[in-house]
Amino acid sequence: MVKARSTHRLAVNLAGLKLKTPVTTASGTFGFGLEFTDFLDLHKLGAVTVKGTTLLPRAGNKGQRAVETPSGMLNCVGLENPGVEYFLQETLPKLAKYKVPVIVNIAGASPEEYGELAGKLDVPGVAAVEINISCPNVKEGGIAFGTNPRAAAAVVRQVKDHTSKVVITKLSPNVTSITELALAVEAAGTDVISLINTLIGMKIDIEHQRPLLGNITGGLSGPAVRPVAVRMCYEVAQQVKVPLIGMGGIMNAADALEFFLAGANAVAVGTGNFVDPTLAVSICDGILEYMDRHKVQQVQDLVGLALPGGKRR
Amino acid sequence: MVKARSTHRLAVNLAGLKLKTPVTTASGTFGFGLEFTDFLDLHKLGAVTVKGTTLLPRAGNKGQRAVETPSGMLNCVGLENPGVEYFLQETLPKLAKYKVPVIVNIAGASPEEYGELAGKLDVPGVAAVEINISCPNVKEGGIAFGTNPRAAAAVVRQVKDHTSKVVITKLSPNVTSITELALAVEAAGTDVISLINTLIGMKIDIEHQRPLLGNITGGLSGPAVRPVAVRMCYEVAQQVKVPLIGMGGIMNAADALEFFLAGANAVAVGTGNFVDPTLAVSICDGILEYMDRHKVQQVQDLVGLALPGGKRR
Amino acid sequence: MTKFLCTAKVVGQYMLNATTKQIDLIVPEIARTAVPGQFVNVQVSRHTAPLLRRPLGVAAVNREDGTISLMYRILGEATRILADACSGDTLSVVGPLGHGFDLTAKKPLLIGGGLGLAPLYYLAAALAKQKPAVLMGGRIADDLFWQDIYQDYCPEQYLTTDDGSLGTQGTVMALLPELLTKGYDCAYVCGPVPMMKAVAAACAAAKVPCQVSLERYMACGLGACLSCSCGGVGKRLKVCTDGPVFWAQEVAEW
Amino acid sequence: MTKFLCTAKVVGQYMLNATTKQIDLIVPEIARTAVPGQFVNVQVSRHTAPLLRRPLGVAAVNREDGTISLMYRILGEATRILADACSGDTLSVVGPLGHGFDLTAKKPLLIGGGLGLAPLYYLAAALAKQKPAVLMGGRIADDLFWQDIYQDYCPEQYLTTDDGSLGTQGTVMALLPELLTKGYDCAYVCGPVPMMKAVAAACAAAKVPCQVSLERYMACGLGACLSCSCGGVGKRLKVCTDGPVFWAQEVAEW
Ligand SMILES: Cc1cc2nc3c(=O)[nH]c(=O)nc-3n(C[C@H](O)[C@H](O)[C@H](O)COP(=O)(O)OP(=O)(O)OC[C@H]3O[C@@H](n4cnc5c(N)ncnc54)[C@H](O)[C@@H]3O)c2cc1C
Ligand SMILES: Cc1cc2nc3c(=O)[nH]c(=O)nc-3n(C[C@H](O)[C@H](O)[C@H](O)COP(=O)(O)OP(=O)(O)OC[C@H]3O[C@@H](n4cnc5c(N)ncnc54)[C@H](O)[C@@H]3O)c2cc1C
Ligand SMILES: Cc1cc2nc3c(=O)[nH]c(=O)nc-3n(C[C@H](O)[C@H](O)[C@H](O)COP(=O)(O)O)c2cc1C
Ligand SMILES: Cc1cc2nc3c(=O)[nH]c(=O)nc-3n(C[C@H](O)[C@H](O)[C@H](O)COP(=O)(O)O)c2cc1C
Ligand code: FES
Ligand code: FES
Repeated sequence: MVKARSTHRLAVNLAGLKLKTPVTTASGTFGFGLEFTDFLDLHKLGAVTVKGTTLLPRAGNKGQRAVETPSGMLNCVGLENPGVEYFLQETLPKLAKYKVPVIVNIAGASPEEYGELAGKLDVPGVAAVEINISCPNVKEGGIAFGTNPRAAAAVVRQVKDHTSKVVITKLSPNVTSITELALAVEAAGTDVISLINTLIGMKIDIEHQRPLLGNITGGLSGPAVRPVAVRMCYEVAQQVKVPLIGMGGIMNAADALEFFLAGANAVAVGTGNFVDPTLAVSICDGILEYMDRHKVQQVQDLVGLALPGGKRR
Repeated sequence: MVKARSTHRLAVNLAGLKLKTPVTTASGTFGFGLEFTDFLDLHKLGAVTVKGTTLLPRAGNKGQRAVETPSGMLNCVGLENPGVEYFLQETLPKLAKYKVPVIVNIAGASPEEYGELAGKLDVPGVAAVEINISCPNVKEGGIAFGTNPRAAAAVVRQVKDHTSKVVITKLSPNVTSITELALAVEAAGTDVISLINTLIGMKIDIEHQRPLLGNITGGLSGPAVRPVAVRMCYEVAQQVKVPLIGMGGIMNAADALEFFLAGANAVAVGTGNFVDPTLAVSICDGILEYMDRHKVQQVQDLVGLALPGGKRR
Repeated sequence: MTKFLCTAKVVGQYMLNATTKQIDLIVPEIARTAVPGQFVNVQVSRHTAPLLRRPLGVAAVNREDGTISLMYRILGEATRILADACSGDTLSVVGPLGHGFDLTAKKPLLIGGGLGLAPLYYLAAALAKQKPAVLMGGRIADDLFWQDIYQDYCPEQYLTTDDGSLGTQGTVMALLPELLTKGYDCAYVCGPVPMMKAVAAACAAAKVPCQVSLERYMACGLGACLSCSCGGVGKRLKVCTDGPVFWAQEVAEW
Repeated sequence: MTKFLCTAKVVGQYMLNATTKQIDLIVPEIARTAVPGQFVNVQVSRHTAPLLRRPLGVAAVNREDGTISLMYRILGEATRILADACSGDTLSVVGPLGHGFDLTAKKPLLIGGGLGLAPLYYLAAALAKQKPAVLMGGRIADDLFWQDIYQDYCPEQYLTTDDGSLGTQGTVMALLPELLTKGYDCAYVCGPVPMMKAVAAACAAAKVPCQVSLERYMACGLGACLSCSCGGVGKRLKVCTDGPVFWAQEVAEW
C-alpha cells in the first residue's frame, strides 16, 4: 500500500503519455534498457528512452568516441544503431516484457525521413517518439534542424502527420535563443519538449597535437552542463505551454529537483547512468524524501515553483 | 641570460600589441592586477586585463553573486566598477609602476558609449581595449551586442574610430554560430578577437525553491566550459585572420596548450586565478617545459597545429 | 598586510561536536601575521570539483609552533573532504585575508552564534587581559559546546538556546539589552545575518560601539572578483578585503 | 552473466614497480563469478571530477576470501586517486563485465605487453594445470617485474625488451615466430594495439588460434553508450560486452 501511494505521488501525465514516475532515461545513455536489467527493474522507470534510431543501420563515427572532461564527458558516437527494422523486430518485443513505456528517439536526414521513421514506429509497444534534431555528431540532419526554427518545425509537422503517438521534440542548447526554437516546435504541434541535448565541445590531445575525438568535436554532457540546462529549462518553461522533460547533468535527486522547480514536468538521467546504473530508479527515493520534508503531495506540485510567479504558464 | 632567452621564446605580437608572454588575465577575475602583487610579479605577465569598465560607476547586482557548480562557477557580478574616470585617475597611475601592458575591458549601453569609453582610454598607459559585448549579467548592452553580428560590428566600428590602441573584441559563446560573429567583428576592423566569455547558466536553491543568484542567471566559467571554449577557438581560427586570445577554464599549462594548438595566439587565465593566484605567471614554466619536450623554439610555432592543415589560415 | 600562498601541513584534527571540527595546520607565515577577525582560503581538493577555495576564519594561533587552528562546521562537499584530512596531509592555504577587529576595547563583549564563535575565539585570546565577556546563542544545548573552549579566556559567559535546553530560552536578543547596560565599551559580533542586524540595532540604541564580521559567498578572497561586494554607507564594500570586520554603522546592505 | 554494483572494501595495496600497483578488494559477488578476461568498472571519487568509472581487468581472484586483485599503472587523475586508497576504504565497483577467454587450450601461450599482463595473470592461474608458457615484452627490464609474479603458474617464460636490458632485444615479435612452431594450440594476447595486430597476423600465418583482449575508451562498460564500439567482421562489436576478448579473426578495426 505504501508503495502504491508513493508511486501515485510521482505520477505524471505528459500530454497523454502517462508515467508512473517522472524519471526517464536520456537517449543514448541507457542503450535499449535491456543493458540495465541487472541493476534496476525497468518497470519502475517512468519510461525508457532508447538510443537514437535511424531508418537504416549506422556504424557511427570512427576513432575515439568518448573522453572525460572536467565534471563531464564528450561523446561522438554518431548515432550508431542497428536501424529501425531491427529495433522493431528484435528489440521492441524484448522490451515489451518489462511493461514500461518506451520512448523511441529518432533521427533522419530530412523532414520526410523523420516522418517515415515515425510512421514505422507507430506500433503497439511504442509510447512516444522523441525527435532528435540536436545530435551534434552527424553531418546530415541532426543539429542542422535543431538550430533553425523553420527546419525544426518542418520536422515536427512531418512526424505529427505520421504518428498517433505522443511526440516529444528534443532541443539543442547550441543556439542563441532556445525559446525561439521551443516556440517554433510548439507551434508546429509537438506535444512535449525535452531539453537539453549536448553542447558542442572538443578536446585536443596535446601530445599528438590533434583533436582527440575521431569526429573532432563531440557532445558535452554531465554535471558540467547542468547550469546551462537548468537555465534553458527555466527560460523555455516561461514561454511554452507544453510539458517539458528536463535533462543535463542529473546525478542525484537534488539535481533533478532543480529541473522540476525550473519548470520541468519530468526529467531524464543521462551520463549519470554510467556512474550509477541504478540512478534512474533510486533517484525517486530522494525526490519522495524531499517531498515529505517540504510537505508536497504530488511531484507535479513542485513544477515551476522557482519560476517568476511560482508556476508554469 | 637563460631568463632572457625563455622570455623571448614566449613573446607574441598581437596585431601590434607586444607581449612578453602569451598569457594575460581574463577580465573580472584579476581585479586591476594590484590585488595579486603579493603572489606574482605583474611585469612577468603578458598583459593585465582589468575588470570591465563603464562610463559611470556601477554598483553591480544585488543578492548572491557567485556560486560553485561542478568544475565551474556562476557569477552575476554585473559589471560593478568605479567608472572610467576613477580608473584613469586612481588605478592607471598605480598600474603604470609595474611596466606591464594594460588591457582595459569596456562595456557600454550603446555603440556610441563604447566609442566614448574608448576615446577616454586612448591615453598613455593603456595598451589595448577589449570590447565586452558578451557580459550576460547586465540588462542594457552586454550580451545583446554579442549575439547580433550587425550590432557587434557597429560597436567595433565606434571603438576603432575613437582609439589609436589595439582593439580586441571579446565574443560570447551563447550563440548558434560563433564564426558568424567572429567574421562580423573582423570585417568591422577589430585587431584581435578574444573568446570565450561565460555561458549563461543558473542554479536553483532547492531548499528555498528559487534561483540562487541575485540576478537569477549568471555566467558559467571554469574547467567545465573548457571543451566548449576550445571548440569555439578551433572553429574561429579556421575562419578569421586576426590573432586570437583563447580562454575558458585554463587551470594549468596543459589546458593552455589546448588553446594554442586550437589556434589561439595567446591565452587568458580567469577562474584559475582564484584557485592559484600565481597561475598566470607560473603556467609559463609548464609551457616552456612542453616546448622543450616537443623541440619547439617559439610558442607561436605551436599556434594552430591541431587545425586542419596544421596551421591558422 | 602581505598575503601568502602556503602549503600547510595538517598536524591535528578534532571533533568539537557532532558536526564541528577543529583542524590545526603548520603554516608559519600565516601564524606569524594573522590577527583576530582575519580568515584563510583553503583548497581542499586538487581536482576540479570542488573547484574553489573555501574561506574559514582563523580561530586560534600559536606563533611559537607556527600553527593556526580553524574550526568549521561540516556542511557540504568541501568541508566533508576537509574533515577527512589526516595528520601529515598538506593543504594549500592563502592568507591571512581581510582586516581584523579593532582591539582597543577596555571592556569587550563578544557575541556569537553558530560558527561565528570560531573567529571570535581568536579574538577572545587576544583580548584575554581585558577579560572579555561572551554571549553565545545556539539552537540547542549541543551548539554551545563552545562553553568549555572559551572558559580560559572568558569566564563570564551568557548563554541562550532557542529551545531553552541550556541557558536562557530565546536568541541572544533575550539577554543583550540588559547586558548592554553593564558598561561594555565595544560589542564584537559574528553569526547569522538576522542576529548581527538585531545586535547592531540594539548596540546603536544603547550607544555601544559594535563591530560585525560579515559572511558572503567568496570566489577569490583577494578583492579581485567582486563576488562578495556589499553596499556600504556611501560606497561599495568588498567583504573579503575591506572586511570581513566592519563597524556596524558602515554596513548599509546586510 | 549477472553484473553487480558493489561496495568493495580495500584490504591491501602494494607497489609492483615504480608506476604499477596491486589493489585487493573484498567483493564476494564478483570474486564468485568473474572469469579470466573480464574486467570491473571502478569509481574512484564521489565527486564529479573525475566523473566516470575506470575499467580495470581482473588480475586475480580468491574465491574463499571473496577478494579480487586489480593491477594497474598509475597514469592519470583516477589511477592516482586509486593509488592513495587505504585498507578499510570502500570503492564502488561494477562487475564482472565483458566476456572472458576461451579456456579450452591444451598447450596455451600467453603473450602480454605492459599492463596487458594484468588480465593474463588471472588467465595463467586458471590454466595452471596446462602449464601455460608466457611471452612478455617490455620497453626496459623494470617493465618485466611480472617475471616473479607469473613464476608459480608459468615456469616457462620468454622475455623481450626494446633496449635489450632483459631477455631478447626487440618486441615480442623477435621471439614469436619461433615459438609458434612449438605446438601451442592457442595464443592469448593482451597489450598495445600494434603488438596485438602483429601477433594476430603471425598466429594466422602459423595457423595458431589467437584470442586478443582489446582496450577502448569506455564510458559505461555495460553496452549502453557505444563509446567502445569497433568494427567486427560483418558487424559492429561492443568491446565492453561482446569483448573485451575476441578471436583475432573477428576484429576488423583494431
Ligand atoms: C570570511 C568567512 C569566514 C568563514 N569562517 C568560517 C569558519 O570559521 N567556520 C565555518 O565553519 N565556516 C566559516 N565560513 C563559512 C564556510 O566558508 C562555508 O561553510 C564553507 O565554505 C562550506 O563549504 P562546503 O563545500 O562544505 O559547503 P557547500 O555545500 O558548498 O555550501 C554550504 C554553505 O556554505 C556557503 N559557502 C560555500 N562556499 C563558500 C565560499 N567560497 N564563500 C562563502 N561561503 C561559501 C554556501 O553559500 C552555503 O551556504 C566562513 C565564510 C566566510 C565568507
Ligand atoms: C577493458 C579494459 C581493461 C583495462 N584493464 C587495465 C588493467 O588491468 N590495468 C591497467 O593499468 N589499466 C587497464 N586499463 C586501462 C585503464 O582503464 C586506464 O589506464 C585508466 O582508466 C586510466 O585512468 P586515469 O584517470 O588514471 O588516466 P587518464 O589520464 O584519464 O587516462 C590515461 C589513459 O587511460 C585511458 N582511459 C582513461 N579513462 C578510460 C576509460 N574510462 N576507458 C578506457 N580507457 C580509459 C585514456 O584514454 C588514456 O589513454 C583497462 C582498460 C580497459 C578498457
Ligand atoms: C554517449 C551518449 C550518447 C548520446 N546519444 C544520444 C542520442 O542518440 N540521441 C539523443 O537525442 N541524445 C543523445 N545523447 C544526449 C543525451 O540524451 C542527453 O541529452 C545529454 O547527454 C544531456 O544529459 P546528461 O548530461 O544527463 O547526459 C547522448 C549522450 C551521450 C553521453
Ligand atoms: C567573477 C567573474 C567576473 C567576470 N567579469 C568580466 C568582465 O567584467 N568582463 C568580461 O569581459 N568578462 C568577465 N568575465 C569573464 C572572464 O573574463 C572569462 O571570459 C570567463 O570567465 C572564461 O574564462 P575562465 O573559465 O578561465 O574563467 C568574468 C568572469 C568571472 C568568473
Ligand atoms: S571574494 Fe573576490 S572580491 Fe571578495
Ligand atoms: S563502454 Fe559503453 S557500450 Fe561499451
